[in-house]
Amino acid sequence: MISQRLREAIAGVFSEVDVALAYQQGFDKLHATPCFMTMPEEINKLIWNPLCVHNLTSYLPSLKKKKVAVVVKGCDSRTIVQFMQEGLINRENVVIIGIPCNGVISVNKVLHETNHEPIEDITFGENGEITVKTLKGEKTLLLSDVCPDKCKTCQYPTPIVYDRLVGDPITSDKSPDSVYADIKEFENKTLEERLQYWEQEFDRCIRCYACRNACPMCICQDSCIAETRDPHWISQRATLSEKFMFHMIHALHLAGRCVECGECERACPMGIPVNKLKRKINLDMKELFGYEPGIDPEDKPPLYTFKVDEVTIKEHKI
Amino acid sequence: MDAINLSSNVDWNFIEEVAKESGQNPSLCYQCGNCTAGCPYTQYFDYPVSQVMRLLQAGQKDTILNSKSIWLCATCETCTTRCPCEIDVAHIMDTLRIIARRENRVSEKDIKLFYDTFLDSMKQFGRIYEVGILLAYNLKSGHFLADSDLGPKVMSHGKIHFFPKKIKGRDKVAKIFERFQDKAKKHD
Amino acid sequence: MRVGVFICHCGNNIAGTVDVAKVAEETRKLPGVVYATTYMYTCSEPGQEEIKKAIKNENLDRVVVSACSPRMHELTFRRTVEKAGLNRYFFEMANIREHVSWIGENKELNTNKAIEAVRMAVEKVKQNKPLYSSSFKINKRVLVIGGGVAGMQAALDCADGGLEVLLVEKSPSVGGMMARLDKTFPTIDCSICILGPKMVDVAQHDKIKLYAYSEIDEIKGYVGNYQIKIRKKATYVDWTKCTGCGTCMEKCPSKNSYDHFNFGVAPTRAINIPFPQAIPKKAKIDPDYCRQFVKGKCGVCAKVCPTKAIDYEMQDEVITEEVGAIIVSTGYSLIDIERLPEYGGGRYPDVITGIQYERILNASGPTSGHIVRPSDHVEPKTVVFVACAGSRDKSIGIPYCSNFCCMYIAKQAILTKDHVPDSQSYVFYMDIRSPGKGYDEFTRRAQEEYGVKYIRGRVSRIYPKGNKMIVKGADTLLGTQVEVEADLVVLGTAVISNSDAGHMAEKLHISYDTFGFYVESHPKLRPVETNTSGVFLAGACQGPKDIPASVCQGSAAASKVQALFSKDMLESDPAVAKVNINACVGCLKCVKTCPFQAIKEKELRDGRVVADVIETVCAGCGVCTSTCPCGAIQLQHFTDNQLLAEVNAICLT
Amino acid sequence: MIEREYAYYSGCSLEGTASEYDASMRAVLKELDVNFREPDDWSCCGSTPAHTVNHVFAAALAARNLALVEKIGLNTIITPCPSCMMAFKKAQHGMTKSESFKNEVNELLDEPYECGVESKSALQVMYEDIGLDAVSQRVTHALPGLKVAPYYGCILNRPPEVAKFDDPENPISMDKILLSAGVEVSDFAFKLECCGAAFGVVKREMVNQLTYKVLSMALDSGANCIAVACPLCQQNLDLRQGQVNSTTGSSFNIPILYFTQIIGLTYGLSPKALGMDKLIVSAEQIIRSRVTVEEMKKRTESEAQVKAKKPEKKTVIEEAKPEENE
Amino acid sequence: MSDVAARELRIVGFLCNWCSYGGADTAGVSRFKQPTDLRIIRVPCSGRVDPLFIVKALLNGADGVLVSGCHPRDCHYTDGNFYARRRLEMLKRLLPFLGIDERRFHYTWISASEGGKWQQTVTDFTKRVHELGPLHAKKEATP
Repeated sequence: MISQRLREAIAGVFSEVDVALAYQQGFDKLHATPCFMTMPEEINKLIWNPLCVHNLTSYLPSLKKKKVAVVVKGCDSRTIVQFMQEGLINRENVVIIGIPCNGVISVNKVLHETNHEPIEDITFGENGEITVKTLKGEKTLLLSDVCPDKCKTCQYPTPIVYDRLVGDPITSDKSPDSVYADIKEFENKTLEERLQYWEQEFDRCIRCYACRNACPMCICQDSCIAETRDPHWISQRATLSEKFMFHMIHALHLAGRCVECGECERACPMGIPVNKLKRKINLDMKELFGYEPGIDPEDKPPLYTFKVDEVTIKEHKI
Repeated sequence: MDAINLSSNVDWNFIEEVAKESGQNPSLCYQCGNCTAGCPYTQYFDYPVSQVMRLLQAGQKDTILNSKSIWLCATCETCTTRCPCEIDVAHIMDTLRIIARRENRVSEKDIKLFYDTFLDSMKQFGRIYEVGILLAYNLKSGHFLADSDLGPKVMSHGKIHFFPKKIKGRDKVAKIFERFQDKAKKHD
Repeated sequence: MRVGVFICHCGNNIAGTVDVAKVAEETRKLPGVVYATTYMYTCSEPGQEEIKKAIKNENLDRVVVSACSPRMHELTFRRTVEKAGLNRYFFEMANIREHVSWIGENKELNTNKAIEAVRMAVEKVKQNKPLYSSSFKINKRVLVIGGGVAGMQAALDCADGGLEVLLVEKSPSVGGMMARLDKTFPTIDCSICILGPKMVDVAQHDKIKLYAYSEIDEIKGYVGNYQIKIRKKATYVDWTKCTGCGTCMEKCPSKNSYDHFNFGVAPTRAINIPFPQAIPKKAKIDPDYCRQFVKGKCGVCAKVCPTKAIDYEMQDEVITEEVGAIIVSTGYSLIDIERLPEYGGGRYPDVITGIQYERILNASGPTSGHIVRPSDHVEPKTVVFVACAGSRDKSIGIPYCSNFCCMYIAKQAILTKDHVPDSQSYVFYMDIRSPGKGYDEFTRRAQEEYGVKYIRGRVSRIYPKGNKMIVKGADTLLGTQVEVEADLVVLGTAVISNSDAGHMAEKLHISYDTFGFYVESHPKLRPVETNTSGVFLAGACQGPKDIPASVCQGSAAASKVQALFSKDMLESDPAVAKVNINACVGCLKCVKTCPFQAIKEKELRDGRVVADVIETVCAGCGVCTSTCPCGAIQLQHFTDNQLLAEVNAICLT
Repeated sequence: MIEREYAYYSGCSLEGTASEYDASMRAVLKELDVNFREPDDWSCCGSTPAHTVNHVFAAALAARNLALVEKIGLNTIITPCPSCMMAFKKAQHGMTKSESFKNEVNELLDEPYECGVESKSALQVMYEDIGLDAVSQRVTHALPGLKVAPYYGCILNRPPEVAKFDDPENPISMDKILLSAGVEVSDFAFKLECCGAAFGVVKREMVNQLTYKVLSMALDSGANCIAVACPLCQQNLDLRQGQVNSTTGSSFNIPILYFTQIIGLTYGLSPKALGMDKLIVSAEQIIRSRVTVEEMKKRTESEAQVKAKKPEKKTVIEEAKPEENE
Repeated sequence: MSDVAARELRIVGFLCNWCSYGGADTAGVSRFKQPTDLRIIRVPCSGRVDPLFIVKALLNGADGVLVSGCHPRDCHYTDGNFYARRRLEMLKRLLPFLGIDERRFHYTWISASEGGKWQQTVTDFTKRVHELGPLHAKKEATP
């Protein structure tokens, strides 16, 4: 069983590190939660199943000076690569325990399937079937029906970087074209429809900053210009234009850096498609500069570099 | 030449008209004389082409439209090719001919007559019948013997055919003439 | 906050199309503005006094002048407010002349635009912070790029003033175009006789270090502290050993090398000293023609050289030097005759360029000063000069006048008559441009005393007929076509910038115009400065100009350098980037993007890593500020808040 | 060799006084394996006379023919006559440059022209598409003693922004084509000088004088024949050569050949097929001088042998003489 | 004033000090007439232009934004406009995704000597923004 092998793997590196990051059971059956382990006996708390949705690498920059072991899924590993590109972690201080992943669940989608009944128990079968027990009875769901959207087009089920791999590597069976299919489809809408869409979405924003706080690449944290007065980019007024502006700040600060882990959307209490703008920019970065964030540690984020002759950028005429 | 009163005797509209119809800006000309220098017809012109340009800048409509020069230009494009100011001079000459024709002030009647005969032939047959044009021109112009010395040479070498080639779509060609004339009338 | 606003009439320049009184009236309504007035000429001395008085009387702490472009008078007014006791950065300008009154036709719209421009400036100035310069040491050496007459003049003036000078010349000898000329107009002085002594002075001056046959590879740094990489190109002759005896040149079997100095009038040897008066007088091998290089065997020069100076293995050498200022005097080129196909495009040997004719006239030239035509070496009796061969010709992209052709053509026509008394010269011209001292008299003399026939009109074509060249032109004054049967035709070819002028400008960070000529700071008032502080211009690299103008500019550039170096320390521009260490999260993206490597990482005592700006290296571009996600690094005087204040002043109204 | 198919527009002159241009053109194109089709029921291009009436009208007369080419699915038209070609190129230029001009032109037409046809002179097709190598490969015969002045005429490549072919001041395409057929050419300064043909009938004396200049310049250049690519030039220089002689008191007797006739001769085509008999100034001598390439080779070899017998001047590899060193 | 405001749209221009601001000055000195809608903000370098300024302007009332810097390779600060080019291109592609017509934003390179090009750019861009009309007509009234 993977959980057991994972415990063994962490136990094996425990002496080298100050802290190990993994998952433990959360406040109820439906939730896992990150655990920070500093003592060997804590290893038994550790679990591994499709409830382990969090991107644990988010904690790495704040632990830059510590030796850390961290459990990563394929998608999470891209964050580490991006950190390496941007010099935000010391790779030698991190022991990466990789787990090939067939997909996690979206808690919201499960609750939706069970009509928001309190979950008594949840078990995971071998072939992606999920049995959910509520007071009203049992229901079997398919992982592919209740996974987050990012899992449906996942190209990197096996971590890109790791020191130990627990489980056998998996190769993606999803078409690369599917990754941005939703973005391209959105572009079929008229300008008016698009503007209306974003205005509706952003109008619901309550500016709780959960998306920002969950984002592993949002490195500014307390210095975020959405809240400072010097510089004073936006006011605290709850107008649409200020909310819109906040999301633009978030999107543009992640331009060419977003690893599409989806933590922002998972964290958003209002269900705003926060990741969509960043993914649109990623698509452009790929077309313009052949760049994909979090893939090659030697790459440079495209907006922090340039070429003297940009073949793909044509001069615009009026 | 008489003194030109630049306060009263300048036709600004004419400058505009030529500029608009030719798409060329006469003010670009700085009178270097390159057009005149290269023009094969300068010696036959009453005003060399650079002076035609100057007259145009000075709004001297009558002098220009009455000149022989505009009709003696063969559109050989030398002036246009060499103009340092990138003016399509030949096109301006072309435009001046069109205006002169439109205003019925053709100084070189024979040239116009030849052109008209050519166009008549075209309208009639769809193609050009060289012998017919020559004969018709000679008749209308009164120069009965123009190029008659060439006749025997041409005949003996079998260079001509004695009947015009008529095309099937000659009505379509004629229609182009008619539509154009209708349109021109409407504009008047 | 107490902002005072001064709205300038600029005579009628602004007041003619902007209702300045209304601008003042609306400005008074802006929050923070306590004083607004209009003035006829704000930049005049009484105008500046008005500002000082108002600062005192109204107790102003911020000043806005709404007038011309800040590129024109920002510095003037900064000094004014400073004299009145304010920090010079508590000042802003609203450009309502170049950007409003001169370009808009509707007075109402102009006035509205001017009001908004003032509002933007007021909003910005309210965000301004006092800034203070720090000072840094200057390296008092000067680099002169290009050893023509302008560059030599600049180098000598600097050196005579006690400065150390590096003179870098691309070709093997200094002297430039002037060294090729026979005589100079309008005095008919022998060109090399007046230039030669200067060339010798350059060589012998103990303050001047000459790098001949060298080019600039790289320029780094800023005013006062430049690092220069100079590439000494391989000459294949060890110049420390070469005595300039010329034996190698005599014996060299490769006799058909292109002679760059003589513009190909006659061939030269593959190893050569470019001309008898060359400085330095050293030989150099042209590897494109040298048999040792082309065929791999010969070695004649190595055998005959008495000092064993020949070194076929020689490589380019790159030397690093440090200077505090740079004078650019890279000169000009002439258009290739191939671009004039109607004049034969180079197919006819007896259609030559003015500079080639200069070499033919020259006593030390390939024909020893005997005028003969290239095709058959016969003395020409009829010589035709064609002015504006390529100049003032939009169709080949040269709409400008080349400045000195009219004059040298008159000179060459006079010299032709001197050399060949029974000759007749013709000059085809469009306008005679001779505005210098004694210049017009000179062109008159050519006609009156030397009988040169001036024909007002362009030449349309030149073609050969028998052993004559037929020049077909117009005499527009007569209104006819004219033809001359010439023995020799001399084209006054257009002056153009050097083909590598753009690359050089990019290395220097100075601007150049569409034609590749370098752009001065102000066309009237700052003719030798560039927009890059510490870089000055001299000579025809800035635009076609004749010898006296080039010499003037050389001296002017030298005096600018002297003025710059008259202080031991320079004040730095305080409008540089500054890090708020409390906000900086140490992501160091700014370090990655800074074009000047002016940002380093710094560890604070609590162990946090933050960015740190090296003030003297920072050039103030602000790339870091637009890179920083948390707004922690701010370009002073152009901070986010200052620019946002302007954006908001436009949009949120 | 070249796969593409062209349209071919002979034009009115080539049906009449310039039938030998048409015949030789077709023969040479056939030799070069060029596929071409003629648009059905073409009409006159409008030429210079139409341009004195109105630009839209002139363009419409030309565009009618271009539309016919479009209709038969071709996109390049070979136009032997420069006057027709210029009418087409000007219509094309005006209609692609300005949408409103295009609409005005199409209003006069029954079937609109969509600007999809490029007109090329025969020279342009041979020089750019077929290539000089292909031109020279077919050569079987030489024309010893012939020196040709290549005469392009005024509008074959001017104005440059409309013609978009060859140099507007010193064209070389015909020179190169003739040279690759093994024909000697002279450096002819009046390659482009207008011969005045447009006024042939109306201004006889003027035209005779212009023609005189062209003919005498050709002789000056050492040529004994003029090659042309324009039916009007040919007619003017050939047919009117007698008039020139009587007007100016000269005695020219220069054969004026279409360049296709000369190429045809080097390809071994029969003089009849090339319409040599239609020339007014006889080209009999040129025809008679024709020999096969092999024969020519023999001749040159034997000449070389004769030369070789003469003692050759000794070439000494001398050391460089000292140059004057002032 | 309201009459004036009705005739004009709000166009914000970010011009680098060394080239484009100078080019606009050159146009002024040459008296090259231009529409009056544009308001110019002087920045040291196009590399200083954070795309967020453009977004801010467009969200807060601007109908068009124009950014102009030195020609590539000719930047007073060597590389500033190279960074600008990438960032501005990114924004140009993002705007339509947000439902904002990308034609409302133009970036270009104009040197200090190109007064004519500046005039042409301002004239054409202003014309285009007018063709597109006001951006904020249908939106909430800005506070």
